[in-house]
Amino acid sequence: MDELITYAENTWCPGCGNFGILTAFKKAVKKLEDEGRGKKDLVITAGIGCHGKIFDYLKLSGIYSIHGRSMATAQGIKIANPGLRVVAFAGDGDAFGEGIAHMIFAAKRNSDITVILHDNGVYGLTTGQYAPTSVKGFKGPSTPRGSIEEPLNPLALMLEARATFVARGYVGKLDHLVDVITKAIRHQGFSFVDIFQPCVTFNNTYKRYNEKVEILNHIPADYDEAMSIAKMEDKLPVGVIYRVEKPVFHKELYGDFNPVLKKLSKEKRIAEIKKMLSAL
Amino acid sequence: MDELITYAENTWCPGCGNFGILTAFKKAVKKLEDEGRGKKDLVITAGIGCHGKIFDYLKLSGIYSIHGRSMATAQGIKIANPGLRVVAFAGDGDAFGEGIAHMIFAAKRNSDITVILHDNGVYGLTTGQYAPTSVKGFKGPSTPRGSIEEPLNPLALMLEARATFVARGYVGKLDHLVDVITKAIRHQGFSFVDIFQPCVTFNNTYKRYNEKVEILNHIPADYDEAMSIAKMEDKLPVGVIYRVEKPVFHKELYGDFNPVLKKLSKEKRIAEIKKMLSAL
Amino acid sequence: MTGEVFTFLIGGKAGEGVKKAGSVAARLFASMGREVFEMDDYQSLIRGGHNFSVISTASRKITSHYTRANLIVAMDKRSYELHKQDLGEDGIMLYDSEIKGDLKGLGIPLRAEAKKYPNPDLRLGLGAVTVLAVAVGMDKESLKKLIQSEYPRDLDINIAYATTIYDMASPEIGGKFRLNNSDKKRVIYSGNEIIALGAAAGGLDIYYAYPMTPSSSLMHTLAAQGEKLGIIVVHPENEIAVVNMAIGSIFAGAKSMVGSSGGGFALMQEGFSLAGMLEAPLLCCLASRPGPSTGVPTYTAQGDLNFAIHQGHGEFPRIVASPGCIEEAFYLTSEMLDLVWRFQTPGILLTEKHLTESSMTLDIHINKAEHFQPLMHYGGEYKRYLDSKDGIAPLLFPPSDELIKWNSYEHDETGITTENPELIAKMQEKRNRKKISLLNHLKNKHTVNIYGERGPLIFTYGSTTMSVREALRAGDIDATVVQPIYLEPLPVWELEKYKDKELIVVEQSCAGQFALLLKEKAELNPGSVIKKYDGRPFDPVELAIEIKKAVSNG
Amino acid sequence: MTGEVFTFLIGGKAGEGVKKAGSVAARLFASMGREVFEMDDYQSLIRGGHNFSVISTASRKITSHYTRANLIVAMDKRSYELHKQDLGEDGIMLYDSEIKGDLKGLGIPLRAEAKKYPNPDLRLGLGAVTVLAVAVGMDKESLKKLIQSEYPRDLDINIAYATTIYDMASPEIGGKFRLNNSDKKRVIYSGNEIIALGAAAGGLDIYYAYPMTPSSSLMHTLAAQGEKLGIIVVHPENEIAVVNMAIGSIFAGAKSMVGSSGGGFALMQEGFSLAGMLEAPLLCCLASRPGPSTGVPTYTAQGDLNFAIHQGHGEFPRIVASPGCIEEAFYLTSEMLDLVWRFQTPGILLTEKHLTESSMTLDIHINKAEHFQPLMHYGGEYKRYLDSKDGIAPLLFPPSDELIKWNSYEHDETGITTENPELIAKMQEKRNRKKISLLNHLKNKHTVNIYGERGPLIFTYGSTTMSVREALRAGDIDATVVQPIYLEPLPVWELEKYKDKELIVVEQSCAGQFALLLKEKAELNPGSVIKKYDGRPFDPVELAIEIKKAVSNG
Ligand SMILES: Cc1ncc(C[n+]2csc(CCOP(=O)(O)OP(=O)(O)O)c2C)c(N)n1
Ligand SMILES: Cc1ncc(C[n+]2csc(CCOP(=O)(O)OP(=O)(O)O)c2C)c(N)n1
Ligand code: SF4
Ligand code: SF4
Ligand SMILES: [Mg+2]
Ligand SMILES: [Mg+2]
Repeated sequence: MDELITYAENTWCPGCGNFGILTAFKKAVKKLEDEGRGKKDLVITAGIGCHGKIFDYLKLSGIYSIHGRSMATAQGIKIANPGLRVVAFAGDGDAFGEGIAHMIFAAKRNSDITVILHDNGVYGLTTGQYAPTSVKGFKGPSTPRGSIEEPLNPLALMLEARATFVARGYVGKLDHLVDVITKAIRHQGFSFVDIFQPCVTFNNTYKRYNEKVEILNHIPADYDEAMSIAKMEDKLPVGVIYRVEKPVFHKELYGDFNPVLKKLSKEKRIAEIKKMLSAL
Repeated sequence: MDELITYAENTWCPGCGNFGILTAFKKAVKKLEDEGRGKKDLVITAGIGCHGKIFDYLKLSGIYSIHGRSMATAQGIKIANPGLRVVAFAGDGDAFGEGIAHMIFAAKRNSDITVILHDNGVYGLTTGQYAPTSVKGFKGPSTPRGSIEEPLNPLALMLEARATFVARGYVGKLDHLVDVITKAIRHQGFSFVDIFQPCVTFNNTYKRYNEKVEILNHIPADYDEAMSIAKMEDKLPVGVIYRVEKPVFHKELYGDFNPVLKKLSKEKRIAEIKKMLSAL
Repeated sequence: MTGEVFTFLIGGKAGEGVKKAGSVAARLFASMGREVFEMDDYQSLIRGGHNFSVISTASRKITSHYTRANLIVAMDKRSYELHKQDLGEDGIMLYDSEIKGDLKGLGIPLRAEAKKYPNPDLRLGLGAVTVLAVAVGMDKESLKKLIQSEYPRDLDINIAYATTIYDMASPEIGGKFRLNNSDKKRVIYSGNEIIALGAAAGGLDIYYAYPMTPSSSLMHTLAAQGEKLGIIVVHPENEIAVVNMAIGSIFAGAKSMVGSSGGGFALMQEGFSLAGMLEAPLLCCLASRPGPSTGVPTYTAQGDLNFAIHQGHGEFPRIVASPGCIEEAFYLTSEMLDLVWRFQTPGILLTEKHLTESSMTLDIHINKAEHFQPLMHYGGEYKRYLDSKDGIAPLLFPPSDELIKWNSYEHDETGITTENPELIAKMQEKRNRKKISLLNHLKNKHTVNIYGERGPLIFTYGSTTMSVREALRAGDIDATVVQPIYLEPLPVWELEKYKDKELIVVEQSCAGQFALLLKEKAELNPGSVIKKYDGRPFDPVELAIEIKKAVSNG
Repeated sequence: MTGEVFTFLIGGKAGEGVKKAGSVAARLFASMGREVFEMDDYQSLIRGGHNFSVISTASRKITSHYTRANLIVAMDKRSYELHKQDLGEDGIMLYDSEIKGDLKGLGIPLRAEAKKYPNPDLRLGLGAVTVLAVAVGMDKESLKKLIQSEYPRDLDINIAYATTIYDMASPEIGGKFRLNNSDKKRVIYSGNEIIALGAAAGGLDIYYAYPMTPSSSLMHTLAAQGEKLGIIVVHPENEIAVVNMAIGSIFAGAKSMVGSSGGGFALMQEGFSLAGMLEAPLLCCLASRPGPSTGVPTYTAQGDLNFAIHQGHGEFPRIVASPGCIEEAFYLTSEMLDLVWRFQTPGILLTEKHLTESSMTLDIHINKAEHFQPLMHYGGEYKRYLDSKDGIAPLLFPPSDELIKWNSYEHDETGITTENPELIAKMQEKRNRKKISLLNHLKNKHTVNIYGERGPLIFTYGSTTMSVREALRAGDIDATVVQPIYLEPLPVWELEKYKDKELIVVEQSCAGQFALLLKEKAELNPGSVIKKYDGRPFDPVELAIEIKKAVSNG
């Protein structure tokens, strides 16, 4: 598996849930390769945060984007060359704070990308401020007396925004996580994987998740069931929560065209312009 | 009622739904005044778009903000002086395109402001491009072959984001609209009114709404009923769809303090700083 | 020299076909083989208020509309009142006969006749075009052809209506203004339309934008014409998505452009800086309107010059150029696409409402458009940020067996994040070196336009150049106009020769940003600065007077 | 002169208490009545990697850390390897005895002893502080007191652990570096801490921010201390909310400030321009790090100068000032609050990581802080945008019976939208006039710091001033340091006298933006520019050498 790793020094805290995501993702890439979906066509983007460091560690092409924008960047890549499979890594602050608009619209338009959410309920890299997914009362340096906001529910929001593939995983259930990621990447359309990723330094949730996480043994029958699973609180089911096939954005936009690979020849283009320029 | 109107020339298209919103809002202000909630404490903000022009027409203090930010501006006003009641006018492009993050977080933190959505399903002022609430297939100058995105559902999104007051009105049902706006402003916490506002020039929906809009004769029992009403498509119920009491943001932030009216005296402040500066 | 210029003005409420009538009038003149300049003045509203279009035409080159009109058609009272002062000597004021009051000129029952058909508002503009046709002596047959191509909806009604108006107006004004014809047939395009075509010629693949006046019509043009040209247009949720999507597309190998006005651009700054770090060839079209903030959306200004030059935090080479006329906008757009790809750094085509939304007769030589083939990596291990001598590393697009990493953090040559001091310094230098490469390249390029050979020196840039050039014609002034096309880097090498000269600067800014730029960067000495900052472009006659004043003071 | 400086360096992995130990060491020196400068070097990671803190102390004023250290404590191999070159003559290298290899210096069983207690990682920093205490000859009792106040958690364990280390180290290094004491007790604050207090002194009511290094600790300080000071801190969803909420709060009468670094600021530009149009007194604290884009988040640079000066589209007065030392940051923050409220226009306190996150002993005279009472409207009809002579209209806050309209569109005096050309021009002029009022005001203010009276002229600004001043001491150089506090408007009237002089510029930028600014705006002539752009602040000894070189070349 080492051919998926660069020379960059790994600087995640020992015990960080991100290691699990890295491992699971690499396994998923392998699995996809075995199916004939080569890693050559796979490109990645990442936001800024502890999660983003996965960009440096993975020997895959792509863009280390800016905070909150990895899913916008990813969509741009897909639009230019739909032959690429694009995976955007994002933090919870990244995707549901700074970049929430892009998440909602990526889902709404069924952009054919995969978003992997490193959901640690905290702004890790900036030293532990509360995040949009933090529980009310969370103490961080910007909220020393406890945060006063209720958390957002990423799964429910993505369902509401019309995502066509919504799943959840937990780094404490690695094989299952590999499976979920693999399915997400295989999905045609917008796929979203919310991964419970304990931050041992600022929000150590291993205990809570180990108690509450349960593997779903079926794909929910419909949207309503998916929504109710997304909103469970006593138990935290992981697995594919919703999946539906719908036309994907780039096909709706231009059918089988490919802006990079099927460019109009310079000659044809110039001929068209000439036509326009001669018409009065 | 003319004391609520400035000398600015009204430049909405004849027949525009915005006239109904202006009339209803003025009536609501009157009603609230009769209840003893004087218009002196009422300040308004607006985004940029046809809707925003209401700022110029209303003889009320406030900020004519920028595109997509009227609800952020409004929250800032409220935080500084919670004694003010703050109403943010927003367009659908404004609130659910450019400014969607602020909408979700205003709801999430239960900011005690009222957002009035001029929901015309189009970017009016910029000459008719599709909006986040436009139906799929909508033809505008940026989508001459029809928009390829499904619309967002403002009510459902606000419910999902934990808004504590969610309502819908229609300019074709004016008295009812007055009632809904009045209730929204009375509500303590984040209140959202989605107003069907036909744009006669670019998206004339009078016929559709006249056929489908129905006045709700009860407030739904709970969140789930609210959500299912929000998602109805054959009928479009108007009225208060959801209402719940929850702690409001500014009280959670600082209790009964008021940053503007209960400022620490300069002397006390300086004494505190001196204390800090003398501690080693 | 103004004598040979003929100006037509039509004013009315928004939504009554004024703009359309203006553009048909422009085409009418162009079809006579004349040169045309059209300026549309409209408010930020959809119906009502006051719109007007001014179309000036001449048998020689013309680069501005004139305020003083030969023929005015006022569709409503407000237009009459506002524009009666604009009527030139021997000019004719026509107004809709339903307008009440003590009016001078000739009433024409434009509305009354239109009411005989359904949707009367749709006819009014045609009525105005018809009286123009009458006044310039166009025969009915030619008018009919024009209607067929320009007002094809409800064609029969239109022809019937126009015929009535024609017959009514003929006895009064028939052939009052006979204009020279010629065989030369030129196209008419607005600035935004021609920027669209220039980008297409330069190889544009994808255009991203969120609507914002006066940039929106660039998106609309590309959306309408894109299918034919193989150009994709995407209008996403906001400007931040716009710029970040564009950067994603560039990574995948697509020539991508974004467009907006000041407020939308402000939101793109973080992305602009990202492009600087990634070394992504991002082209931005910034169409200015009076600011700050929302400002005056549908009017013109040059207040964003410094803002454009200093877009984005941190240090990286930026390219900013501004076309001096609509024709130049075509070539410059393709050239800017060439440059950003050549130097792998973001650039801005800076322009103004007065250029993007005005229209002009044009003579475009498509072969003069640039179409750069990017420097590509062939064989061997790939390093995205190879520390080459000129600072430029070859490109490679996915899919590839090589590792292609673009990184917003400071990075090593491969694109992996670094915090190493030597590497940080090296990469800062690498990017800085591209500035030198860019300068060297530009030194061999045409970077400054010079019109005229003698007389006082007038410096200007952007759309104001069109006003200045016409002012010289209008005022019969012999002067030399110097227009830097590039503003960042400013081609100081071309400007050196003006160092100790007296010069006059003309710009549409209150702070005089351009004059300061010339002073600060090129050490020039702007003696007098003629400024206008009320949102309106200069009128050539008035500007000529100001220039003359400046010359005699100087 | 370096002789009297004592430098302590501690290096180790992030999460092992290095930073904390550094700050305790600084306090230790300060408690001896000495002057202290502390610089923390850390990477963008939470645990692991390599962190170090350098604390230099002297009995005279000291404005920089020194690289060359007298005492080094290396907690891990990497620290040993990286810093062995930093050991000065007669310096002592201490390292954790678990580090393997061929090491020079003295092994101390910091880790081995710590392992005898739970959570050994929590002790390591204390171990380093203890050996420092031993080396400077602090007695056990004083050390115990220090531990009580600085390491109160697990106090007994800490004292036991420290006692063991103390006893082990004493025979080897006890009292090796006896330092002069004095009675003067000074506080130590970091730049961000002191900016927080300066803002408080200036009357801040609400602070809005979204975390971003190296600005975050300003938010953290205000969040922690806000309750006592009556200051509210809000951390919303993104920077765009930050700036727009702040503007809302200002409208309601609250003195509001926002803070971020380059990337976050880029996102605030539209709001900044909005503040310009609304005439909202918005104060922004921009803490720079190396860019462009994400850049190098935890290091220092001065690459955002032009970006700061030209924030926001359109034309309106901007105020940009940069403190030259941590002490000045206190006063300048209050002064900037004063200025933005006085002139009702947005301003930027521009600073760098090297100031915001370094710490220094300070002597603050709180009465010198500014605390402006805004010009208020009393009686009569209210016009928000009254076209007054100096461009400044009185303020009025809701609730009020008067109509208070702030408008992002161009507006009339009441604040109602206008598209009228005369009004547009008038309002542009009104805002432009505030620039003149501001200039006149600043002409009576202290806007440039000058250190020294003779010798070569050195121009610098911001945190680099601290480096330059210490370099002069380190190199025993007699020179005059000129530090413009204000960068926009640049106080050219104070700089005129340097016009034809030879001068040296020192700055932390690759493009040399400050030197260009001096050249372009003040027509100065920067003969040599000493630049550093690897993310690290200057070392005074090395900088002294460069200055000497520049002087002898000049
Ligand atoms: C525009 C902008 N604002 C702020 C930052 C600073 N910043 C870096 S990472 C981060 C948040 C990280 O939180 P999250 O996305 O949850 O990632 P995590 O570190 O928890 O993996 C922030 C605010 C930035 N880089 N850019
Ligand atoms: C940052 C920014 N982007 C774009 C615009 C241009 N703009 C003005 S109004 C508008 C959209 C209007 O749509 P909506 O909010 O639905 O309002 P409506 O006109 O339909 O009432 C846009 C895109 C702007 N003013 N600012
Ligand atoms: S701070 Fe948290 S998220 Fe970041 S590396 Fe450490 S454990 Fe992981
Ligand atoms: S364009 Fe539509 S929304 Fe705007 S004023 Fe006209 S009818 Fe109303
Ligand atoms: Mg996180
Ligand atoms: Mg709308």
